Amino acid sequence: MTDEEHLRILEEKAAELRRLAQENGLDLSAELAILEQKIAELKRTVCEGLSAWGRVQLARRPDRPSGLSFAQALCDAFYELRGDRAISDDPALRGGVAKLAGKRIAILFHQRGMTPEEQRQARFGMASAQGYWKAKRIMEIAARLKLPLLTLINTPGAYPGVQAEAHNIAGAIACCIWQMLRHPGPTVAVILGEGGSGGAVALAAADRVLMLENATYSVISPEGAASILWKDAKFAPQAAENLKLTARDLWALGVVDEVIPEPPGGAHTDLQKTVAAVREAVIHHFSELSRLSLDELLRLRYNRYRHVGSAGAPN
Amino acid sequence: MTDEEHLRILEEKAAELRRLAQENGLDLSAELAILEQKIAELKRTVCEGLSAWGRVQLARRPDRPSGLSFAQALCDAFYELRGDRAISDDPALRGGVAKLAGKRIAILFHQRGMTPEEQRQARFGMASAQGYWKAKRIMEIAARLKLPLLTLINTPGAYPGVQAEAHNIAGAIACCIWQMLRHPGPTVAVILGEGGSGGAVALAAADRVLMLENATYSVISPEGAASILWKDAKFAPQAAENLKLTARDLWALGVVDEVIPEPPGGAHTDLQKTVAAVREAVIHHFSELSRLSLDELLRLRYNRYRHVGSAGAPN
Amino acid sequence: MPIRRDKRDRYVEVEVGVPPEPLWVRCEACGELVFRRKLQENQYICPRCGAYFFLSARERIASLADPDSFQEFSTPSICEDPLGFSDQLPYKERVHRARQETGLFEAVLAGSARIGGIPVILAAMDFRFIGGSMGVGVGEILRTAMELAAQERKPFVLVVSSGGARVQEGVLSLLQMVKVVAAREALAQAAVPYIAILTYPSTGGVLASIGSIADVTIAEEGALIGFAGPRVIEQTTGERLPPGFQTAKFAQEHGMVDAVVPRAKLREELLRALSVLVEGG
Amino acid sequence: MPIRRDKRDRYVEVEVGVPPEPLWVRCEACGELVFRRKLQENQYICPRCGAYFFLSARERIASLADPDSFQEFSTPSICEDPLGFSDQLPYKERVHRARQETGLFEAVLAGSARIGGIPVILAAMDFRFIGGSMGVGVGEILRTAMELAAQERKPFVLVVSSGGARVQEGVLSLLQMVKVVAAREALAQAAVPYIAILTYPSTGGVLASIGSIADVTIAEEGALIGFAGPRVIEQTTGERLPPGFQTAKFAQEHGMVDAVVPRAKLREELLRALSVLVEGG
Ligand SMILES: [Zn+2]
Ligand SMILES: [Zn+2]
Repeated sequence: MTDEEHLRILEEKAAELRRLAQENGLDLSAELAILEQKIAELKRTVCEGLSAWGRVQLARRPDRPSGLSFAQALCDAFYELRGDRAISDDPALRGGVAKLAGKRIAILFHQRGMTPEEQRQARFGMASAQGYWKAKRIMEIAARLKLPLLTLINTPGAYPGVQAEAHNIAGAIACCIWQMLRHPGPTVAVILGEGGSGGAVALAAADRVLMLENATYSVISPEGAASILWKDAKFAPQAAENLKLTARDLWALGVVDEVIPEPPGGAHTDLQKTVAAVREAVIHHFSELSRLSLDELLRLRYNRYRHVGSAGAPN
Repeated sequence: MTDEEHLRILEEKAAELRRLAQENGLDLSAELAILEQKIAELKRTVCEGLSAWGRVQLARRPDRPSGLSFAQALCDAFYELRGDRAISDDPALRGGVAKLAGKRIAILFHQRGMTPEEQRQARFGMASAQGYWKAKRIMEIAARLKLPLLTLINTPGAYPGVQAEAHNIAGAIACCIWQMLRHPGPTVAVILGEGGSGGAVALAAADRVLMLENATYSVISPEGAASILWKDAKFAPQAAENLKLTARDLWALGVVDEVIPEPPGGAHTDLQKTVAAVREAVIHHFSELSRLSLDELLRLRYNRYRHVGSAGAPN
Repeated sequence: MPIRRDKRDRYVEVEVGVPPEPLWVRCEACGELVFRRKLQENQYICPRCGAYFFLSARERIASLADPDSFQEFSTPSICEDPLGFSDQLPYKERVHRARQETGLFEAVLAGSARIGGIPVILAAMDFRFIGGSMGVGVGEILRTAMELAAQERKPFVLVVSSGGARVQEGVLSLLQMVKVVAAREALAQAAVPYIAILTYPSTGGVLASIGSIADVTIAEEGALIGFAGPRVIEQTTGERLPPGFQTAKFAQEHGMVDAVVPRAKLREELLRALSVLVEGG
Repeated sequence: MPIRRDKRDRYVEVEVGVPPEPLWVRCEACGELVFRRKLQENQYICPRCGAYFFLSARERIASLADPDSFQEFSTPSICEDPLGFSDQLPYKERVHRARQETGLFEAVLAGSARIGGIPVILAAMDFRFIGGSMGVGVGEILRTAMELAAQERKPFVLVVSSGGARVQEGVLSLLQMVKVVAAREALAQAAVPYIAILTYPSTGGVLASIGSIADVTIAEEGALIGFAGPRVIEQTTGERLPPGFQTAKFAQEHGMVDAVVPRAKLREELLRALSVLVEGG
């Protein structure tokens, strides 16, 4: 029996105990306490022992924190801005202006959708050219109003489609990176679930890059890497291991500034706790960044990206 | 017989004389000189005596100086930039980088086309949303490379079409005006033929606005004004008079900085001379503007437009 | 109010007689005769068919600003009739009549106000005043309002209701497009937010300048949003217009606006945007 | 050169044997066996059917730069195999082989050069080197080249030929996209012009960063220009790809490039752009 199966059985037992207690007016709190402690331990083991491939599965859960509901829970208030002003509005990449801890920010995030209908509409979080053109537009508004910029990343990647190509999705992504690098204020990116290649990096050229413990950030999906390099998608777990796509690996590589711990069992098991942890981390980094002058901020940001992987770099 | 008819007859006679002289080896230079003097006088009369409506006709001639060939004649070298990077490329509004009197500039101009096929393609110089999005893009390149910006205007107006609306032509025009107002360098606009409403003003928010003698610049076509205000398009000549759309009227109103004289008979009768006159005027104004600091330039530009029509304004 | 009917679409306006105001007005969308007070109570939306009647500038401001918070700016000094224009009526006479009929100095009314307690500079255009067209007067009022907003660091809110440029002021009205964009740049320089509300109609030179470059753009459900008029498009291009062309929904589908909201929720929506856009709160 | 065949379209590559080079190569587009020297003389365009063979970085530079003007930069110091990646072959071994086969340090070759007498910084990517993919090495070479161009105020010219990011360097290769855009911003800050030439293939992370944000973008006639590969698009969306999808012409029709030119005219076109973009001249 795997730890995960064991965990499921224990959780079912606890649920039954609770039902029994309620239906029959019994006090089973002692028994429940023991059971719950075991569950908590097991959850920790499950997450800590996860392979890279296991984390990929976790990061892809549709109930991972992300999207509109997460942004709304994170912020005190949120006003959505829609449309790229030239073509259409992309439901897979959204954003607007918000208040975080009483301060104004601009925010951008991928929307994956949880129900099949939402997922279809949002293309499972794969934003198209129009999404990235909109993101660039919102970044420009943020620059104009001198707002710090927060991005929440959870996407399998940019949308591969004929219309996306026809509207220059590559150019839109490049312009997002460029605009983020020029942003005249602090920028923080948080990878919440999947950080899939170009579609993720378009929103990740930030002063600080944070990752949830079980999030991934990768140049290509493990399946994609496996079929290109191993000529067989079955090697995906091995590719995942090699790609160093977990939060801890990327923290060790110096790509990520902070790994935000998830509740035992994963972020989806306790969204409120996850929101609180992300919130605290984001506020902390914005507050640190706000102490820098604009010149310093830009200089540090440029240096951070100018030296990724060069011999003298921290990794 | 109108002056124009008279002029045509004299021109035909002169052509015949020249043919006779050549075919028969005759020296008819004395006779020709007299005839040519008469023609020149008549041309002057024709142009000077033109009503506003007459100038509208002249400004609309397909052989008016404008478009690619005029830009090429005006500049020492021209490299065209195409495409709006998100939708398509509009053949009715074109531009790029150029050299004028040895100096680098960015240039934008309407293309009307002279042959029916060209005219159809360029929609008679009515640029669509994509044209103005491209213009904005080229203005941004000019800003990045710190190039002075020259615009050559000759359009009946922006294209009224379903696709133009779907791609937000109003927003594109507004963004052009905005970008021109922010341009970090000297800007000169020359109205060569028709300066038709929003499609013209999108490229006319310049430090200096020049007009060819017989060009027009108007908020609406005289026909449009006539059918709205007189409920009958036949009142177009009267509307033209009322609209104060001629170069001299607009110069008197303080809207235009310089009226560039045309060769007798109109700009189309001697394109080379027209090019030379425009070139000289443009170089003169760029050279004046280049003496200003960027702060001064922007301050003067803002003041120019902030006070159009207010009681204290020069008009 | 004068009788004004726009045949282009289903939006209708108040049917009037001589002052004092008539008790009943007819909805052109459904033909219903509606009791005037009932229409007012229903925010000028036909109680039978839901068609939007347009609002005057004062009605609009009353519907958005906190009660008694609006303080009108003094009228600017402008060149009246700068071209000496005359068509079937001298332009001066048209302006005179519009002033009498609307009680307004020009096609836009601006002042300081509070919305949900937040201090703003608020301007609303009035379609009854020569089609809400922008000439020197409108340009000056908007410029002054925006420059003050920049100076006092108060958000600028503009409700657009305009057929475009004021034809009778020729190029001077065209140049108001540049003027208001220049003033909008002053807002940007001061990092002051600007919210545009597009209503029926938001067209022509006003849309192609100040109407399209706000930080937040909200469309009222009954809005007409487009650069060129449907007739001009049909005549020039011979194109058939798709259903719903230039409606608020069309603008939304093509990425031009941030939200489309019914009239009854406009103030709430505006307040939501404002409370995020202003510091503190 | 290794045998490399891309089945996606009609573009073909040089058929090879062991060194010394084979005398004949086969055009996969038309099947013709072409005498190697003749192919070279024809700028690697099939004399029979006109299909474009891709150029190596050295061939490309030779075709664009003034003779003997190219001075290669020294190789950067980078983390080799930063992830310790291994698939069917250890990544280090792949790099080693690519270096041996191409004689290049990485998938891009950069240096100073003159084009029609104009001093430039010139970089060309080489598709033979692990598909022209961008890892830390390519990122560093491009960054150094651009920063030098900014410093010396020389135009930067980049010939793109890349399948995208270097998978074996994981996120570090993804972050090279940010690195090269940051260096491109350094060019912008110095008001130094940047010209991109898109050839076969210009795709993935290279197109979605440095390939798409030049001041002037020229496509070679035989280019393939697109973010996602055709197979990925078909598999993910089930869409049928339109004819001519992701060709240079497609890019032009959708407003992504300033010009499309045949290989024989590329140098001339580049020179035309450069001579306008540099001061004096
Ligand atoms: Zn009704
Ligand atoms: Zn062949």
